[in-house]
Amino acid sequence: MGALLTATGICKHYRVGRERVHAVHDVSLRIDRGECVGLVGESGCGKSTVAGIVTSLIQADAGRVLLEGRDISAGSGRRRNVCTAIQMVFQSPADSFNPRLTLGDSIIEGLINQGIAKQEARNLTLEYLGLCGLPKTFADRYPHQVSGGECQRASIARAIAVQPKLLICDEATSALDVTIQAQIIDLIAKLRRELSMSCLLISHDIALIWEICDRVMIMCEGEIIEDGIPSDIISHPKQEYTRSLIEAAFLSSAWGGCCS
Amino acid sequence: ANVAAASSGTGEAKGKVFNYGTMAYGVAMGNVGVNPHEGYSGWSTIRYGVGETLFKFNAAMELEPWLAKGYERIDPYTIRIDLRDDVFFSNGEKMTGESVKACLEHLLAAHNRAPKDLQIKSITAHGQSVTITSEAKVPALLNYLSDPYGAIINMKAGISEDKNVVGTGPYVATQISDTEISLVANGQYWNGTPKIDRINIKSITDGDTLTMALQSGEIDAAQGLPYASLQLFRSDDRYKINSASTSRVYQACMNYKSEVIQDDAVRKAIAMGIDKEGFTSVLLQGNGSPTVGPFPANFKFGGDAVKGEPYDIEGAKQVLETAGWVDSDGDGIREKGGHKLTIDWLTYTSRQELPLLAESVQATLKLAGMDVKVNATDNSKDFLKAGKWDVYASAFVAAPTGDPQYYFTTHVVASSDYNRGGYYNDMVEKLVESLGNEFDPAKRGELAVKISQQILDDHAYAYASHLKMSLVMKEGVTGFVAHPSDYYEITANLDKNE
Amino acid sequence: MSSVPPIPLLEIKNVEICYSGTPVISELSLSVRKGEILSIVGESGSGKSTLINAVMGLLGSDGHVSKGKIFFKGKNLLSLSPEARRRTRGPEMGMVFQNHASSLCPIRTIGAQYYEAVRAHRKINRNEVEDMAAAIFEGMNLKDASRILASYPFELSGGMSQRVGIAMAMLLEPDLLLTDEPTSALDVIVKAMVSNELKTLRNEKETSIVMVTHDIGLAAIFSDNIAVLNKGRLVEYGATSSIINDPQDDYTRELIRAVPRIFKR
Amino acid sequence: MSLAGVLLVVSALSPLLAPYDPYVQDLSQALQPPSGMHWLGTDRYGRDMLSRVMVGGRTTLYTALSLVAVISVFGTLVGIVSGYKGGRIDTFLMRVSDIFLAFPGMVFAIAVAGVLGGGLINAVMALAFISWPKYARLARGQVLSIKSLSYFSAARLSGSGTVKIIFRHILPNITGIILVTATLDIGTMIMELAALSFLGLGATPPTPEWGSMMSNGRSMLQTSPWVILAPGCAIFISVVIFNLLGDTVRDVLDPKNNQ
Amino acid sequence: MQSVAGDAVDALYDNISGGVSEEIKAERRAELGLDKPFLVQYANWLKGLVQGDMGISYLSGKAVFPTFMSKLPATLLLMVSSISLTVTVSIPLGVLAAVRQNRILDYVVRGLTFAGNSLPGFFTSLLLIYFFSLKLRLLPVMGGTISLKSIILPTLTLAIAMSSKYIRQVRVTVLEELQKDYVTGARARGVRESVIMYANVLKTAMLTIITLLALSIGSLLGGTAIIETIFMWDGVGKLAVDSILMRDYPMIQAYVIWMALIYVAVNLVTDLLYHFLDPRIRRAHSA
Ligand SMILES: Nc1ncnc2c1ncn2[C@@H]1O[C@H](COP(=O)(O)OP(=O)(O)OP(=O)(O)O)[C@@H](O)[C@H]1O
Ligand SMILES: Nc1ncnc2c1ncn2[C@@H]1O[C@H](COP(=O)(O)OP(=O)(O)OP(=O)(O)O)[C@@H](O)[C@H]1O
Ligand SMILES: [Mg+2]
Ligand SMILES: [Mg+2]
Ligand code: NI
Repeated sequence: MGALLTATGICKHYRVGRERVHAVHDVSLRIDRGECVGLVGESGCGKSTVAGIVTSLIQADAGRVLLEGRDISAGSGRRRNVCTAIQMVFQSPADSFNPRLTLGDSIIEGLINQGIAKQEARNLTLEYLGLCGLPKTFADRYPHQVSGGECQRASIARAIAVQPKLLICDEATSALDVTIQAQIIDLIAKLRRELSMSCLLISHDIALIWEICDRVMIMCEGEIIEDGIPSDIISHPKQEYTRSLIEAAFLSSAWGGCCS
Repeated sequence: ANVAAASSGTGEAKGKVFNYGTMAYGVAMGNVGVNPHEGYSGWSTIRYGVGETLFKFNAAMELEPWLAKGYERIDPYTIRIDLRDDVFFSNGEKMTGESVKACLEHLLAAHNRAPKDLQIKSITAHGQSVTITSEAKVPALLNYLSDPYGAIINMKAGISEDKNVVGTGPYVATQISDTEISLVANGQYWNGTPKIDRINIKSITDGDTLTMALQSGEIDAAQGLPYASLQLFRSDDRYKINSASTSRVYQACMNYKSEVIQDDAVRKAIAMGIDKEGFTSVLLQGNGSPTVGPFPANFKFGGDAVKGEPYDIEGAKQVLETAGWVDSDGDGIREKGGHKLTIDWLTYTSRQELPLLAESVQATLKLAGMDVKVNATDNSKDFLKAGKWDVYASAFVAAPTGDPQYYFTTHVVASSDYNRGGYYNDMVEKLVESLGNEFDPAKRGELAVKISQQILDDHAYAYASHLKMSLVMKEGVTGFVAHPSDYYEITANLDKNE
Repeated sequence: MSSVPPIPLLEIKNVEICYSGTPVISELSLSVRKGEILSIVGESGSGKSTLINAVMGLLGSDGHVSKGKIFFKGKNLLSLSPEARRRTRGPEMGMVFQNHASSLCPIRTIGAQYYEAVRAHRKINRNEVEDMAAAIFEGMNLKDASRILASYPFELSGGMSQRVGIAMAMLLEPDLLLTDEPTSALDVIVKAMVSNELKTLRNEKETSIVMVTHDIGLAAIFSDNIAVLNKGRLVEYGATSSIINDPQDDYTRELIRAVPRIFKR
Repeated sequence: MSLAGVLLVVSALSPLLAPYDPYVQDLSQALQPPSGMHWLGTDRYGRDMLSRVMVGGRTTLYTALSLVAVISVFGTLVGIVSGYKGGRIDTFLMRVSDIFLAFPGMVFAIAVAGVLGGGLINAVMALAFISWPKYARLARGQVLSIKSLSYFSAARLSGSGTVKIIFRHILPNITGIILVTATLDIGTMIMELAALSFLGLGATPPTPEWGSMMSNGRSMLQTSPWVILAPGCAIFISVVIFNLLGDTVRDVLDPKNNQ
Repeated sequence: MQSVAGDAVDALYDNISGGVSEEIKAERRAELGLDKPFLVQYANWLKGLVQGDMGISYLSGKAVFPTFMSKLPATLLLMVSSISLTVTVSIPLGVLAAVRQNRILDYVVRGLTFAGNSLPGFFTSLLLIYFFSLKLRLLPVMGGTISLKSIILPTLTLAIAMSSKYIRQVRVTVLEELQKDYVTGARARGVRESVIMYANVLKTAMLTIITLLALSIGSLLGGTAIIETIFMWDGVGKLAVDSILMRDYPMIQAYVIWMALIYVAVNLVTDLLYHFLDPRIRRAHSA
C-alpha cells in the first residue's frame, strides 16, 4: 500500500490575547491507501487543527501536505486538486450547513461538482441519506429544522456521498446513539472495503477507535506522541498520558459493563 | 473704517433695525464688500446706501445731479463737473474737488473696467469742481461715472482689510463678510436724516429660504424672490411689492454660421413663434414686460419705437411653407431637401427664466412644425465655443448706464464680444460708428431706434421680454423703491413702522 | 436523595410539542425532584432536545407546546409572561446546549459573556466572576483559565467550548440544570471530571439535573432516574438500576446491549 | 410584488394611458389646481400633471432601477471577490473603491457631463461611477464574517469552485442587507438624478422626470402645491412599493421565515 | 478638470449684470494664469500644492486654503450633529422595529422611513422651515450665525434623510442577528432582552452599520451642500456649490483634496474600528 497522504512538519500557532498557543507543533503523519487511522487526544490538543490543515482549510505556519505526491498545502494555490478527494465531517455539524440551503441541496452540490448529472445526484443524495438512517424527506429540510444527530448524519452523508479517497471524521458520531453509531460504523467499513477508502477518525470514544482502526496516533499538546497499532499501544503504552487515557477508558467501560 | 469701529459698539439693542435679505449679494455675484474700486463691489456701495455717485439715473434712466450740482461740457474731450458744497463723508470730512479727484484717480488705477469705459487722460480739481479730460470722444462719460464704480469715497480714510470704505451715503458699514453687511445710520448725512438705526444686509441665495425668511419676519424686505413667491405676497396685504422694469432683456441670438439659420424664413419663423405675452404673463407671472426690441418702454428709444414680428403661428407656418419647408412625412416636423427642421436651442440655467423661455418656445415652434432641441446647461460656454447651436438664448442688461451704445458695441458690431452668431450688416456697422461721435441725447436715441429696427428686420436677434425687478417688503416699510437701473435700494427715505 | 419533597421541582404533564403543526413529542409526562438527576436517553431525533428546549421556553418560532402543562416549582411555565419566564432562566434553570459553540456571541470574549450572564441575576464584580469561573474550569481540566476567558468562542476547540458552556450554566447555580449532550465532545478523562463536577454541584447545592445523553454508560452511573424516549414517546421511565438491569422495552435493551463492546478484539 | 409589477407596467404603457399629451402646453391653463379635467392639476406651462407624472414614471423608474441594478450587482461582486480572495487583490480593489468614493459626487458628475455632455445617460453613468463602492464595502464586510463559518469550509471541501461558492453560499447569505440597501437606493437615486437635472445634467426638457419636476416646482410649494406634491407622491409610492418588495424578497430568501 | 468646462472668468462676468469685454476678461485671465495651457496651469497648481499653497480663488481673489479652513468648522459641526442625531434616533428605532417585527410599531416606523427616504433634502427642509419657522415660529429660517437654534433645522433635515436609511438598515441587521443561536444561548442564561440586544446583537450588527455609516460620511460631505445653501449655513458645502457653479477651480480642487483626505481618514478609522470590533478579523490578522 502506497501513501495516500503525507504531512511533514506542520505547525500552527494562534495568538490569544498576549499569549501564543501552539495548537499544532511539528506534526508529521502518513496515511496509506485504505488505511483507517485513529487520532486520539485530550480535548484542545490540536486534533481539529490537524484535520483542518490536512484538508487545507487552515493555512499552516510551516510544513507541507502531499496528497498522492502532490502538494496541496493551503496557500499553494492548488486546493482545487484536493477537490473531493478528501472529505471531512465537521465537529460542529450544525454550523457546517449553509442555513439558506436545504440539507439535500448542500449534499447534491458536491456530487454535481464531480460532474454527476442532477437527477442522478439527487438520487444518490437520497440514497446516502437513507444509508445514514435519515428518511428521504430530510433532503428538503433546512439545517435549523433537524435535531443534532440528524444534522450530523446529514453531514456524514455529504462526506461519503462523493466517495472520497480520504474521509476525515472529526467526532463524527458524538451526537449519535449507539445503535445508529453502529450503523454508521458499518457503513464506513463497507465503503472502505468497496472503495479502499482511507479514514482518519478523530474521536474520544477510545473503544470505537480500538475497534475499527488499523493504527492509532495519540496527540498531546500539539504533538503526536505515540503512533502504532491499537493492540500494541494498549498493552505497552509508552507515554504516561497514553496510559492514563487507556485506564480511564477501561474504567468507563467497566461502569457500563457492571450494569449489564 | 474708523467711524465704523466707533459706532458698532453702541446702540446694540436700541433703535430701529431693518433686516434685508437679498439674492444679489455674495461671492458669486462678485460684489463682496463695499469698495467700489474693486470688481462689482460698487453695486453694494450704492445699493446699501454707503456711497453715492456724482450723477444718478431717474426713472426714465436719464441723468440727474447727485453729489454734483451740474456740469459743463467744455469741448468733446473736456468736461467740468461742479460739486455740491454741503456733502460730508461719514467720517466728518468734507467732500471737495480734491477728494473727488483722489477717488477717481484711484478708481482709474485700481479698477478693471473703469479706465476703458471712461478713457480719462487727466483730472484737475479747483475748489468744489473737477475738470476731466478724455483721451477720446466719450459721449457717455457721465453715464459711466454714474456706474456704481463711480461712487465717491474718501481716499484719505482708505480701504480697509475687509473691503470697507468711507462714503457719503446715509449709512455706514460696520461689519462686512461674504454673506452679510451690517450698517448703521450716518448721523452727518447731507441729504436728510436716515430713519433706521441699523440695517443688516443678508445674502440669501435660495429663493425658498428668502421667501420663508420674509414670511417668518426674520427679514423686513427681500430682493430676488422667485416669481411663484411673489404671487404669494401679492395676495397678502401684510406685504407690499414695489417693482420696476429693468433693461435686462431675454434675447435669442441667431447663429449665422449654422445652415438652417442662414435661411431667412427660419429666422423669421422663430421670431414669430415666440409667445412673448404668454411667457411674461404666465411663466414670469407678470414680472416682466413683452418687448419688441432690446430696450424697454421707459427708454425714449425703447418700447414701441421699433416694430417687430408679432406672435403668429399661422404666419410662421406660412413663411416656412413658402420657403419650401414642408412636412412631407407627416411627423409634424417640416423638411426641406431631406433635412428635418431641427433647431438646437442653447441656453443656461443660472437665470431661472431662460429654461422657461426655452420650453415655451419649444412648444410653440412645434406647432409651426419646428423641432426645437433644448440644451439648457451651465456649460453653455463650451457649446458656444464648439459652435454646436442654432439659437442661443441669454439674458443681458441692455443699457446699464441708460445709454444705447453699449448694447450695440457688445452685440451687433461684427467685432463685438457677444456677437456670437456672427451677424454682420454694413449699415449697422456705420450707424454704430456714428453713434460713437454723437453727443446729443435726442439724436443718439434716433440712431438707436434705427439700429434696433435693422436688427429686427434682419431677424438677427429675437427679443422676448424685459425683466421687472421687485422688492417685497412688510407693509410698514416705506421709502423702499425699486429702480429700473437696479442700482439704488437703500436711501435715507427708508423707514419702517410696526 | 431519599427524602422526597412534596412537590416535584419540575413536572411535565401530558405534553405534546409540535413543529409547524406536526407533533414530535406526544403524551409525555415526567417529573424531577429537588436534587434528582434524570437522564434522558433515546434515539437521535426522538425529541430529547425538543423537550428540554420546551422546558426552557426556547423552542424557536416554529415550535410550540400544543398540549399539556409544564410545572416548575408549582407554577405552570406555559402561562408565565415572557419577562417572568426570563427571570426563571439562569438562577432557577440553566441550560447547556447541544450546539454549544454557537450559543455564544461570536464577537465577545467568554469572560465578558460570563460576567454578563451572572450580572443578569445578581450584583457581582468581574473579578469575582472570573475567580468563580476559574474554580469550575479547574475541576473540568480546563487549564489556563485566564486565556480562555480572554478568548472568543471561535478560538476554542470543540471540547473546550463544551466545557465552557457547562461551566457557564453551573456558574449561575440554578435549581434545575438542563444539559443537552454535555459530554459529547469530551475525552474519557475529562468526561469523568465533568460528571464529577456536576455531581458535586448536585450534592452541594441540591441542584436537580436533567441530562440528555447517548452515553448510556454515563447515564447508568450518573443518574437517579432514566427516561427512554423513542419517536417522541416515553417508552421507559424509572430508577436507573431497574432500567439498566431489567429493561422492558426492545429499544432500551438494544441500547444497553450495545454498550460493553469495548476491547472485543 | 404584484404592486411593483403594476407600477412598472403602468409606467411602461403610460404613453397610451395618459389622458393628455404630456408635452402639449396651454399657457392659458397654467397652474390650474386639481379638477375633474386635470386630476392632478397643471404645471406652469399648462401641461397636465397626471399625464406628466405617468409618463415621467417611465423615465424615472426605469433609469433609477437600472442604475441601482447595475451598481448593486457590480459593487456586490467586487466586494465579494475582494473579501473572498483577500490579500493583495483585496487591498487593490478596496483602494480603487476608496478613490471613487472619495470623489465628491457633484464634482464628478459635472466633470463627466463636461467630457461627455449632459443627458440622462451620462448622468446615470456619473452616478454609477461613484455609487458602486458602497456595495463593494458592504459586501466585503459580510463576506469576511461568513468566511469564518464552517459551512464555508464545507462548501470548499465539497469541491465547489469560487464562482459556485460565491453564488450559492455567500450571495444568499448577504442578500438581505444588500437588497435593503438597494431598495433604499432606488429612492436615493431618484433624488440624485433630480439634483443632476437641476444642474442641467440630467433629463433634458421637456422630458418629464419626477425628480426634476419636483426640483423645478419647489418654489411653488406654497402657491401651487400640487406641482410638487404630484411627483413627490409618485416617488413616495414607488419607494414604498420597492421597499416592500425588497422586504418580501428578503423574507422569501430566508428559510427561517418562510414557514 | 480644467479642460472640461467654461472658465471662472466667463462664469463670473456673465453672472453679473451686463457683460464684460473680452479684453477685460483676458486681462483677468492673465492675472490668474488662466491664459496658459492647461498643463502649465496644472503644473503650477501642483507646484503650489507641494509647497502647501493651494492657490488663489478665481472668484474672491483670496487664498483658497484659509478660506476653506474658515468654513470647515461649520460643516464639521453640522456633520457631527446630524450624525449623532441619526445614530441616537435610528439605533433605538431600528431595534424597536426589529423586536416588534410585523406589529403596529414596526409598520409605523417603516412607513416613516419610507417617507423620509422619498423626500428630497430640499423638500424636507422646506417643510421643516414651513412648520417650525412659519407656523410655529419657534426657530429661525436661516443659520446665518451659528447657534443652538439655527443648527436645529439643518441637522434635522440631514438626520431625517439619513435616519430613514439607518433605521431600516439597523432593523434588517438586527433581525438577521436575532435569529442566530447565540441569542437563544443568552436567553437561556436568563440575560435580559435589553442586554442581549445592546451588548450582543447590536455589537455584532454594528459591524455592518459602521461600514454603512462611514460610507455615508462620504456622501454626507457632499450632501450638506444643498442643505447649507438652503439654510445659508456658511460651510464648505455651500462654498463648493458656489465654486462649482462659478467654475472656481482652485477652490474646487481644494475642496476635492480636502474631502478626499477627510474621507480617507474616516475610512481608516472605520477599518481600525472594524478591526477592533470584530475579533474574527482582528485575530486573523495578528496571527
Ligand atoms: N424546527 C423544526 N422544524 C421541524 N422539525 C423539527 C424542527 N426541529 C426539530 N425537528 C424534528 O423534531 C424531531 C426531534 O428533534 P430533537 O432535536 O428534539 O431530537 P433529539 O432527540 O435531540 O435528537 P438528537 O439526539 O439527534 O439531538 C426530529 O425528528 C427533528 O427532525
Ligand atoms: N482560530 C483559533 N484562534 C485561536 N486559537 C485557536 C483557534 N482554533 C483553535 N485554537 C486553539 O488551538 C488549540 C487546538 O484546538 P483544536 O480545535 O485543534 O483542538 P481539538 O484537539 O480538536 O480539541 P477538541 O477535542 O476539544 O475538539 C486549542 O487550544 C484552541 O484553543
Ligand atoms: Mg476538535
Ligand atoms: Mg438533540
Ligand atoms: Ni510551536
